[in-house]
Amino acid sequence: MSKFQVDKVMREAILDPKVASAFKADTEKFLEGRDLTETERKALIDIDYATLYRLGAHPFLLNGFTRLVWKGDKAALNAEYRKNIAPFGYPDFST
Amino acid sequence: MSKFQVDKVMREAILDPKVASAFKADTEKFLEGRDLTETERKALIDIDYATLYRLGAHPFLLNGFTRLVWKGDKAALNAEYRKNIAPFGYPDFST
Amino acid sequence: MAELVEIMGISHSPNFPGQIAEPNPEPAIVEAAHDYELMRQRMAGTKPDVLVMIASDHLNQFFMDNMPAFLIGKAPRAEGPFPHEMRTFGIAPYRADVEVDVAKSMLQLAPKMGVDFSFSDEFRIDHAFTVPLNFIRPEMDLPIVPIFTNVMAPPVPPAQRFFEVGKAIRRIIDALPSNKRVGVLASGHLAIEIGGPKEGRSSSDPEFDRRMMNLVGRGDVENVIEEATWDRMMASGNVTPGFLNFVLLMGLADGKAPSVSGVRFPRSKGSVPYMAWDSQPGALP
Amino acid sequence: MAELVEIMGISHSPNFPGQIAEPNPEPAIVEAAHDYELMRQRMAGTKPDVLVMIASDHLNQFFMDNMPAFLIGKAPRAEGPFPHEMRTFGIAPYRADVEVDVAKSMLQLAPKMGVDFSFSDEFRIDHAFTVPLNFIRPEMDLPIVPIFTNVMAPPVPPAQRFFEVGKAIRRIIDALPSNKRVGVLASGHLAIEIGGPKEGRSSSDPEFDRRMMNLVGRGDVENVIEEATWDRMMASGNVTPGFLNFVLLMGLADGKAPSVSGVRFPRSKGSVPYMAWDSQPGALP
Ligand SMILES: [Fe+3]
Ligand SMILES: [Fe+3]
Repeated sequence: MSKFQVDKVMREAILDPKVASAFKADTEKFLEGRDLTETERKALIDIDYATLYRLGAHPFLLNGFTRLVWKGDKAALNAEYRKNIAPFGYPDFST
Repeated sequence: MSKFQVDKVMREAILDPKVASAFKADTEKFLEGRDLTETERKALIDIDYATLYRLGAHPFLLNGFTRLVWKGDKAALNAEYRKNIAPFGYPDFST
Repeated sequence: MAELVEIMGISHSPNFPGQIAEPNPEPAIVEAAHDYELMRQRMAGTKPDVLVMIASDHLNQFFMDNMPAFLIGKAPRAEGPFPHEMRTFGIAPYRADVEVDVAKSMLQLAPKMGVDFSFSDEFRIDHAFTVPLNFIRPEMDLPIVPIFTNVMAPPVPPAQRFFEVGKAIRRIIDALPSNKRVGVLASGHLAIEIGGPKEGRSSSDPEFDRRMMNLVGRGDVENVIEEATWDRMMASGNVTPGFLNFVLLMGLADGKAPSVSGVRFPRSKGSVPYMAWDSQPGALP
Repeated sequence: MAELVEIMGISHSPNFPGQIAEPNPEPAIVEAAHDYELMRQRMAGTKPDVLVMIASDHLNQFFMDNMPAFLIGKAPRAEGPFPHEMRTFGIAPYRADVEVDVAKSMLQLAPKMGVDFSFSDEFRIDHAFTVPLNFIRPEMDLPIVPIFTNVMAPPVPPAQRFFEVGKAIRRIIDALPSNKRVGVLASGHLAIEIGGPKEGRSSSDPEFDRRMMNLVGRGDVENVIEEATWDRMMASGNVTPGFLNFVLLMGLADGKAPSVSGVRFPRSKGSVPYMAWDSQPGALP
């Protein structure tokens, strides 16, 4: 359970464009040494927001973070985001 | 009144040897951009611990910081420290 | 002894300034903007010397490595919002002096009143402060005392505690050694969801909004505390606990009903509430 | 319901381990080391499942940009002390699991008991935790719940508030949903001065030390609270407020006198106190 570590990565990227760039440029390297589970690490690398949501990432951070680091079409993301997380309801996001 | 800023400089140096080295290598440069009064800045540059004490620097931090960055003879410092701050009694060190 | 001259609560929606600035705002936005202009006049009319501002940080300033439940800021200046908030929402900056002496006195008095504030000598204020301040005091000429509450990082204190802390802040203001005129401005919101499945363009739970504003309007503390549980607020929208800052105001007003309150329901984005307790001499509870 | 099996307070002097390790320690040091060995046996004898550890941070972890009055740590592991402390004092590291479930439960229960804890998911513990833990639980096999108090950065909560928070922690432990055996260990000190004109090799105010340990030993809460003011403690030595963690213990013990307490006065460095409240079933207050 390393929800705190996932939230921390997302927040760092939101607060600092340089961090966001470093995250986008080489996510695996960016995440080195962080105390994440393999599922969390993979979800961050894939920007698999639905999995991060399911694991209890803070939804407020996840929302901003996903839009910030998304590499695909942002209009498509906006259209699909809600649909893709809806199956997971409201996971506990307390750390 | 920037006691907080003085305390912050001292604490950064105590916690991180690299910061202490940077402080010692070029104090004026290290202090650039920090919101200090001229008296505080000069006292930090001169490691004028008696003045810092008088101004209400946190005595616990001042104690460790002075010994850390002192360039002169440390035995002499230990002998004189108490004597040099004694005239100022107990300044309020709340920030 | 200080004099409490005004208690006011409004929304801190970072979308609202942009909604107002649109070429043809929808009627509910026009009405809400009018409400807020009346609130500005109301606060100005009480001629406060200092504004105690109660709002939340949105994981910008404070994080779960050291998350305060309640914190008093006492650096000499307060500035905000954060750069990424200006980029995202296009909202205006705000800058105010902090009334450091009052902040320090509040911090000194708090333990006697049973509240454990954290304190900060170095902070920024995010949109929860800057948006309401830009509405209520666009002149930026009034010193503030910022009080940060945790409504974002669970475990968030329950409504009962927000109410009690509000009551304690009231007693702290009453006991201040200065004879300043103190206004209180809190920001929060009603039902709202961000990054969850219910996120949409209007309130995520208009029924919650109507119910709570009805209870607030009647000064019905008991039912607000019973109903505004974490689970109920989450069911209404995952950022809804911002409502708790208004519960704190009910404590500050000692459970009395506000003299004015209301809420607008734009189709675009969440609902826009306001509430204020009478500032006539002797009329405050 | 959890069972409180032990309440204990000892010094966290980072000099004490080195003083004991000297080839020919002075008699008071030998006696104090013996006291602490008895304290270790005593704690072990109560067979706690978890240790609630109350201690202070020395501006290492928490600073005046976000200074908590009282904070619960809930990261999965606690490690310390800080590298510069190991360099300065040659003290040993400590590592313990954090009993996260208990930490979270305490945090959930606290607002009902009237305490506003900050919380942390990422922290180190400094010598105020590691030194006592290395004495009392050298095996490092007992999970802890670290509670940090502010005794370093004024305004520090007054003795009255430390007492009340201790009482609240007692009620929180009693209300824990687990049936664990809970030990409490607090660290602090008596009169001591660092970086001030009175700094010397022994206690900066032996009279204060004797008086306070006498009051603690009698369970005389009223006089402790009346006498252990900020000004009186500052006059005794500028780091003396570390004493307040023992006042918190008096609250935890509900004002009862400890079953054992005492203090040694080495010529080298500050005095070394200990105190413990009976752990026999039914004997705790
Ligand atoms: Fe908000
Ligand atoms: Fe200490």
